[in-house]
Amino acid sequence: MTFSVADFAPLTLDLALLAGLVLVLVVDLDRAAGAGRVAGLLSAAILAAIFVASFFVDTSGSAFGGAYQGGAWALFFKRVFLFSGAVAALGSVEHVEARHPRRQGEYYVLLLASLLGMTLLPGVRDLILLMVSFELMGIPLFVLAAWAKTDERHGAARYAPEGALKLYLVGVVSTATTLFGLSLVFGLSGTTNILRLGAASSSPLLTAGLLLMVAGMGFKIGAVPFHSWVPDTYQAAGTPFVAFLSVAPKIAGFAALAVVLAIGFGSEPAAWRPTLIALSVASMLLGNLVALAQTNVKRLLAYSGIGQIGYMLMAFAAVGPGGMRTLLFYTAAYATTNLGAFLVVEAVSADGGDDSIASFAGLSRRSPALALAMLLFLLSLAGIPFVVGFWAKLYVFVAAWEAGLEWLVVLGAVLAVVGLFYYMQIARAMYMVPPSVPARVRTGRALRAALIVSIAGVVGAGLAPAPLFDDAARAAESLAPAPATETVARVP
Amino acid sequence: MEHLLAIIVAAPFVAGVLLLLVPEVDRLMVRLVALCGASVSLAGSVLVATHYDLAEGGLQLAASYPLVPSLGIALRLAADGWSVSLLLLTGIITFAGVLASWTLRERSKEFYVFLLVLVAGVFGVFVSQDLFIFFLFYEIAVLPMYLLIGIWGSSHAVAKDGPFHFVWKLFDIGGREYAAMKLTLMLLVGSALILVVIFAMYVEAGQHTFDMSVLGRARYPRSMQIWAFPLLWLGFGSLSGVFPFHTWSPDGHASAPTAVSMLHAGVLMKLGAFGVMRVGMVMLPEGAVVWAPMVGVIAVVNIVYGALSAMGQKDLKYIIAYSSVSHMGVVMLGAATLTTTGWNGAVYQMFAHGIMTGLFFALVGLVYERAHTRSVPSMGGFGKAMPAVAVFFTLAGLSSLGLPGTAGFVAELMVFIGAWQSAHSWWAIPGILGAFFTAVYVLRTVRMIFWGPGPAARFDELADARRTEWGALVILGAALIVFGVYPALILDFINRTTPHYLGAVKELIGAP
Amino acid sequence: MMDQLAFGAVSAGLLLSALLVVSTRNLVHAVLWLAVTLVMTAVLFVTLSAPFVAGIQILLYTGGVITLMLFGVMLTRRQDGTRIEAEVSPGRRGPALLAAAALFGVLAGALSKTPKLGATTSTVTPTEAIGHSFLTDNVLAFELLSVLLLATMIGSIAVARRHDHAAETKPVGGRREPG
Amino acid sequence: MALSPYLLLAAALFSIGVYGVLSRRNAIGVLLSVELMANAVNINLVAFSRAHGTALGQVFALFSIAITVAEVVVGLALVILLYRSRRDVLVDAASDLKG
Amino acid sequence: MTVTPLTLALVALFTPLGAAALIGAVTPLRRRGTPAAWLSIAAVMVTLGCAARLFMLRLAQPDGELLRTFAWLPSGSSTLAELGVRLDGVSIPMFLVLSVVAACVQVFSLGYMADEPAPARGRYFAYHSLFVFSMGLLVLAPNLLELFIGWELVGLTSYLLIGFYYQKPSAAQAAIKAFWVTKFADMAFLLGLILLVSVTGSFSWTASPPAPWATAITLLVFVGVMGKSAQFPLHIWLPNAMEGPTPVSALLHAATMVAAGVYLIVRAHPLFALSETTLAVMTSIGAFTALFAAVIAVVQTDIKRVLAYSTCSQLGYMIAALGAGSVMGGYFHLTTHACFKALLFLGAGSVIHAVHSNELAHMGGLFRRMRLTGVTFMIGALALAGVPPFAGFFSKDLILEAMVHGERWLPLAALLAGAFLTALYMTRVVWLTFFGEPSTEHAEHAHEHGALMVAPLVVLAVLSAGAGFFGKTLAAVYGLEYEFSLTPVGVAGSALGLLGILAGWFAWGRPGKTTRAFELVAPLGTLARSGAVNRAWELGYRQVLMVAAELIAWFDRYVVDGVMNFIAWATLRLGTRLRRLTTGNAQDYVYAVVAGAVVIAAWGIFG
Repeated sequence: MTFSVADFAPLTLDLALLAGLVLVLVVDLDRAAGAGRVAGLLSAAILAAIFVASFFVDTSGSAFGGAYQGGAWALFFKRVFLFSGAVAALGSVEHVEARHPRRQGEYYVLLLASLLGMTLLPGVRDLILLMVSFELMGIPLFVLAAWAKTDERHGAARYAPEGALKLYLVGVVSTATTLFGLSLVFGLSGTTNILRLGAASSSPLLTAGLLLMVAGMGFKIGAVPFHSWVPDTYQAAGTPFVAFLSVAPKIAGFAALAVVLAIGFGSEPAAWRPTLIALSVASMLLGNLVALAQTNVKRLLAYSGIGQIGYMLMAFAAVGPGGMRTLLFYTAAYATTNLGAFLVVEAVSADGGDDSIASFAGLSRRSPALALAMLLFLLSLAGIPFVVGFWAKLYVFVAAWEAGLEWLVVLGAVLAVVGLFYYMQIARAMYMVPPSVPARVRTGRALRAALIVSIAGVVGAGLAPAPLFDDAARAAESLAPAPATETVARVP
Repeated sequence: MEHLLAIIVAAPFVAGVLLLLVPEVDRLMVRLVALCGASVSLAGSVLVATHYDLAEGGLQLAASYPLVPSLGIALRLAADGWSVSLLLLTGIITFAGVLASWTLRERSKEFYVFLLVLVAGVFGVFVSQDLFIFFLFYEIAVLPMYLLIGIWGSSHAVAKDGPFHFVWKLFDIGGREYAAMKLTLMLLVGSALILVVIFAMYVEAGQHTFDMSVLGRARYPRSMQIWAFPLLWLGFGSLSGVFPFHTWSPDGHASAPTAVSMLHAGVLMKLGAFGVMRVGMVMLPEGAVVWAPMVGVIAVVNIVYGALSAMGQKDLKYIIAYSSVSHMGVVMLGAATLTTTGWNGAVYQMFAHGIMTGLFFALVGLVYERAHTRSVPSMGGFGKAMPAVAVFFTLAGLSSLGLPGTAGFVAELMVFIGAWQSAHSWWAIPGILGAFFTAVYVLRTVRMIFWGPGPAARFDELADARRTEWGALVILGAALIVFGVYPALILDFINRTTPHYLGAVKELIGAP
Repeated sequence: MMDQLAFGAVSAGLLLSALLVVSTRNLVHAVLWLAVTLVMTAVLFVTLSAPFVAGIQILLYTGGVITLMLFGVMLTRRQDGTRIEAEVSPGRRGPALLAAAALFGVLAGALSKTPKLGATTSTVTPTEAIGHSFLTDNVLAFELLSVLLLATMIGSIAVARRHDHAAETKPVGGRREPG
Repeated sequence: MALSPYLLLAAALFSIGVYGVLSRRNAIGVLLSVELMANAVNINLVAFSRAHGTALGQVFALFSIAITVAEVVVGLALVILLYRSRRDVLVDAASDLKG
Repeated sequence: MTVTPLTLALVALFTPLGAAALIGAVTPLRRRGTPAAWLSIAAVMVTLGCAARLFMLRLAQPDGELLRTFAWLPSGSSTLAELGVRLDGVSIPMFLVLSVVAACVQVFSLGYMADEPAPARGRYFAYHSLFVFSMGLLVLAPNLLELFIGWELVGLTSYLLIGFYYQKPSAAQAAIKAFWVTKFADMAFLLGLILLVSVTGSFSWTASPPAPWATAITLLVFVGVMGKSAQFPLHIWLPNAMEGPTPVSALLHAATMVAAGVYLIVRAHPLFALSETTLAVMTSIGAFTALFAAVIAVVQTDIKRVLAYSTCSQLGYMIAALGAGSVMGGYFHLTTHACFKALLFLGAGSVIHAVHSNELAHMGGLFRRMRLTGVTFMIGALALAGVPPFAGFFSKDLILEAMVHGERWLPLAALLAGAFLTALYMTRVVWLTFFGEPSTEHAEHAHEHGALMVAPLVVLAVLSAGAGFFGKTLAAVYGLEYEFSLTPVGVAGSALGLLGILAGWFAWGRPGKTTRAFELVAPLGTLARSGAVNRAWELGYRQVLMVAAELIAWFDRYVVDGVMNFIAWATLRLGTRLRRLTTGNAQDYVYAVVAGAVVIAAWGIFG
């Protein structure tokens, strides 16, 4: 089998990203040419450009003998990743410049490398390619998690190796588990083509392989019980990176899960659906409950994120186009919201805060705009009307209800209220507690720009969710024919 | 006229946005803008009342603005007779509320912004004909409460006692933030239940629209109605103070600033009852028929229990808050009767209690502001220093105990007649007993605050109502009497709508 | 028959050495036992007619990984330096055993419940086929792998290098003096 | 020869690796155990390759080996970093972050 | 220009309301006091004029009725309740009585309240005007609902007027006590109304509900009457109500408001007549109250309290009469009683105004100093005692006859005993007030207070003396049969009255015998002072209602709300506990991953 230039067409955006990576690398190597924040701004610009280009470039079609499949589905994820990457890169500029002036270029190169892995993932239709892009996404993250190794503020340097190591250890064990499952699935179906996996006759061993894969990917999305690294790593790592870590890889994890489960084994959801439901319940419960007891905003957001993953899993478990488009919408909503929330944390901690809820005290009087931004992000996370998170939760509930998961909807709805409690702890600090330092929070220009973009996403999609939803619906439909809802076994 | 309802809903919101542009220091301008927003809505509400064609009945002034076509969500606004009366109530209370909080000092701009947003939500609920938008507005009406109480509220100490005394270690019971949080969480748990049922209805109807008229026509299976109705009742009921989910109300009202208490007890609690009736009973009639006995019994518990609780309070705001719990029981009792008279009474009671409790809280705010205490036993003889306050307080009290000539009487009379005509005649007896208990605690309160020798020397700041406060008091007081003497002013609207909504229920229970 | 015998011997060695990897007290010994395991695996690959993979296994793993590991052990030895131990926390053994046994039980159970898996064939895959596969079907993955390795390299160096510690304690604004 | 014994072997090796990961205190010891797990994957892949009679499994295994090596490299870097910051590499000692 | 009766009625009704509203709303008017008083009096004069004109018209044409109503509360396509005006033989005389007494009292008040601060006077007259309107509404009501509305409104004015001296704690207490007790009774009334409308579909007293319902409805309504007309055991508020200004006692708590219960029964007699049980209950309670209250009146030391118990007692007579089926008896006595009891109260007011005390012990020897008051008061006393030919004799005679006629022997005995006691306590009051020696400085210097206070006394005295002769006229207006005839029981009644006067004179009339007289009634005094009924109610209020309220308040705060707090607490605690799962040890994290994978896989394979 040979390939031609035409094979690269669906990969235009990814190749552009690769080129961008090389460009940043080159610029960084030539330090005299003016390193500094250039690498960051350049990365952000590259990502933004590719994001914009994604609206004009036709990336549909299949490539490399079906190993890669472009189209609306992949494009939707790509945009989410590019958006997250751009905002995170922009939000990192001042942080990296101030704290890791000697390691700026590497930071962005690794970020872009990880992003490259992600942007490929949703279009992957080949197990080997899946494995490689999954790892390409993952390995740079291990490294970036340790980036704060020299940052002496609030003990970051002491925590960074620990946080990174935890991410790494849980990560490699999960990867090994995934690969072990992958090897079984591959072996029993005799093909690496994901589209043909479903054709294999089902057997307990195949189920075991499949579920081991799910378990391994559960690490990436941070679902309970594969979540434990999340709060520790978030707390230890640099906040702008955490903003990225908290959204993009998780969404990529969902993309990978979707590729394997919905595309590969879409014909027999009964094999994996109960697992997803169980993970969803566990994640929503544990995430929301433990978040209640947090005093560190990053840890709080970490646990809240675990809870959010539970909702996404609920959408996934709703199966069918209804569930999938909901999942897509939720991921986009979650991305812009969580990025924004962490960037506000960065803004506050960059100016003397220590990530504790207490450091948000009186923010509404110190920097009203920042406080309002945080409030909007929190409301969105809590699922309150007129910000995008509300629609996300709403669609999830509708989809889950239609899929016969009424009880899960009730649980989710009640836990959403629990969630509101801890989000409000931050809102309370911002609006009701007098500030300990009266000074305005100084926020870097790049960070401010990143925040504005996030806010625009949260509010824009909150006021007019239809375009985003239609996009998600198109993406979900373009996925390989998913099983009709009727065939879905109702879970008792 | 086509956009009249939209204007009513939007006016407070627009005023809120405009407020953001007004500098905080220009306090008069802040207030004027807020008052303008309230006035436009009030005027609009009156216009709705005058333009509503009673002969034609049904939904009028309909307007629809598409929002999320993929889910069948549109901003469908229309007014029925119930809406007309409740719009008027909201308009009046809002207007009076802005006037009553004129003297607020701290962060007044933000206060009005949140207040107006809340008001927009309330108006929205009453005219929404799209279930989803209904819920959305409901949330908008509930959420600003957190900040309004948390920031501008007041705290008080609650003695540590009882079997659950250990919770004091974790919660600042009686604190304004505690109150705000409790209120928000309890109401949002309710919202979660409502949301669940709304989805169930949406899915079950299978029309891919949230249009209430479409959803209302759908025939929901009995089994679904039987589980869905109590959820709705609990969900909306938590806002209307249904026992035992009323406990946010005393703390919330006690902590809330004046205008917020007015709006909350005066209008917001009605949203709950309105939801139970408009969504629960009208759209899920079988569920309503099955569960009416429970709704009625709990309502009766509310009436008597609330009144007795009020009697046992020493804090002025708690007294009024518990009286709201008791009076909302009357609304729910009227709803549970499933009779035309009872429903008329229930909606009328929403109106009457709204005005009355609005007046109450306005007065409580005045008294608190001047006396710096809410402890009733420590007061006395205030009537001498603040005669107008005493008069209006008495007037509100008389309405709350159902004295003829005030709106409260009309409402209670209809509810009790409805109760007797319902399948559970005995409900009327505890209902009436509750009215008597109200007389006991209200008059006792009046006596303790305003009568007797005094006031003591330490209450040297007592003063009668001033300028805008007069406005609030007179508007509300006059409304109490006008609508008590000539109830047809709004009862005609209510009565035009009730039989129509009650049709499905009556069909089920075989009533004429 | 010979196949089975060979397999039995190799797998016995494999498991034994693996067990020693996880149980020996001396970390250097553990690394060496891992080397044995990896070599035994390579032998197994040869019996499975995959000599190329076996070669890579020896090269990359035994040659690369083991060396790295030894370096790692050396670099991280305790400062007192007396014993290089692979401490096993006593409290963890039981639960760890339980988890491992349960995992094995599940996998073995799944295996036993799975009907006839068919036998291995005797077809020997030519090395060219592998190379061909790398450059055709999996070229994208192959290319990506290079990016992955590049990222690994950059990342590892960035993490492990020591020299930027002192420099970074006082921010320099990321800009060099011109000229 | 039947495929099952190979799979069983791989499963056993994988489980031993898991045991090691869970019981070793020294981070490098944990890394060694992870290697065992990865190795089990490779055995599976090569065995399946033989069963399928195609090169695909072997290709898969080669990719897997490469990835594992990359992981180990990063892992060692992190371990060294940990050592620099704490003067030990005990996994259970690095537990400042919790809750 | 011919004025229709309807116009007259509406003008009569709404002029006082307008006056009340005007005084209430126009602050300067109220603050000045005197203009407000004159406005109020002008209004009540208008009412009086209209009422008189209506009465004349009625005399001229005693048949038919005028009924004008409008729909008040709609319910579905039908009307739930109507309001309006009904002018007939029952309402017009009562309206006249009301306006006459009200006019007298307001004029009297002008003098009596002259010493009050001006704003307080403004308030006072506003209340009075409001009362005239409310009572007029009650009287002219075309159905029981409107009657109830008026009923409650007069209750309100009663509350306001009793609490007129609101800074005085006892007045404040008395006001709410009056309101609570009557409101308590009104709950039954309201329930009766609800039953009535539910059973018959209207609030009309001409509707005839089936027998058991009729009994239930009338009994419930009668409980309301017991409250308003101070019948045992709901009479406890009336003595306390004397805390109000004395003219108020005259108007509300003697002549008109308390008689509203009697008027209600007269009005709704078609309904009450449906139930023998109710009638029997009425007679029993009325007769018992007549005797019981008379007994207590004998030992009261406060002049107003004597009169208050006397009012209870006389209302008992009326109710007993109505229970025995004599509408005429009840109504006639109501009319005459309104005159002489208002007279007595105003007289008492005049005395109190002079001596600045309510206590009989602080009076004495006033006859010489306040001759006109003394004479008129004695006329009133004689009328009350049922001495011929004063008004009370005729009406009381009719009541006693009704008892005989209805063969209610036990009640008759009670009423006869009451007649004796009535004369006895009135003699006591008269003697202690007007004769003997002045016992205080104030009493020494007592004097009349000018025409404004005397004129109403004279008017009422004339009515008290002469009203009895107009029985036939009144009956004609009522549309009832009445022919005076002297019967044995009537003779016995007046004889007992005279006997009572004699006994009174023996007991208190002779100087120095007072002490022994008290010994004579000592057991009665013990009974009266123990206030057993009052205590029972107090106990119910303090020990039952208040304790229950506090308990429930505690329960709500610490148990119901406690449970809510506990749920929140438990959730937070759960969160804190679950937090420990994140131990910080990476191996535990890995363990979770492995365990999770094993469980998931095992569930998928074997589950």
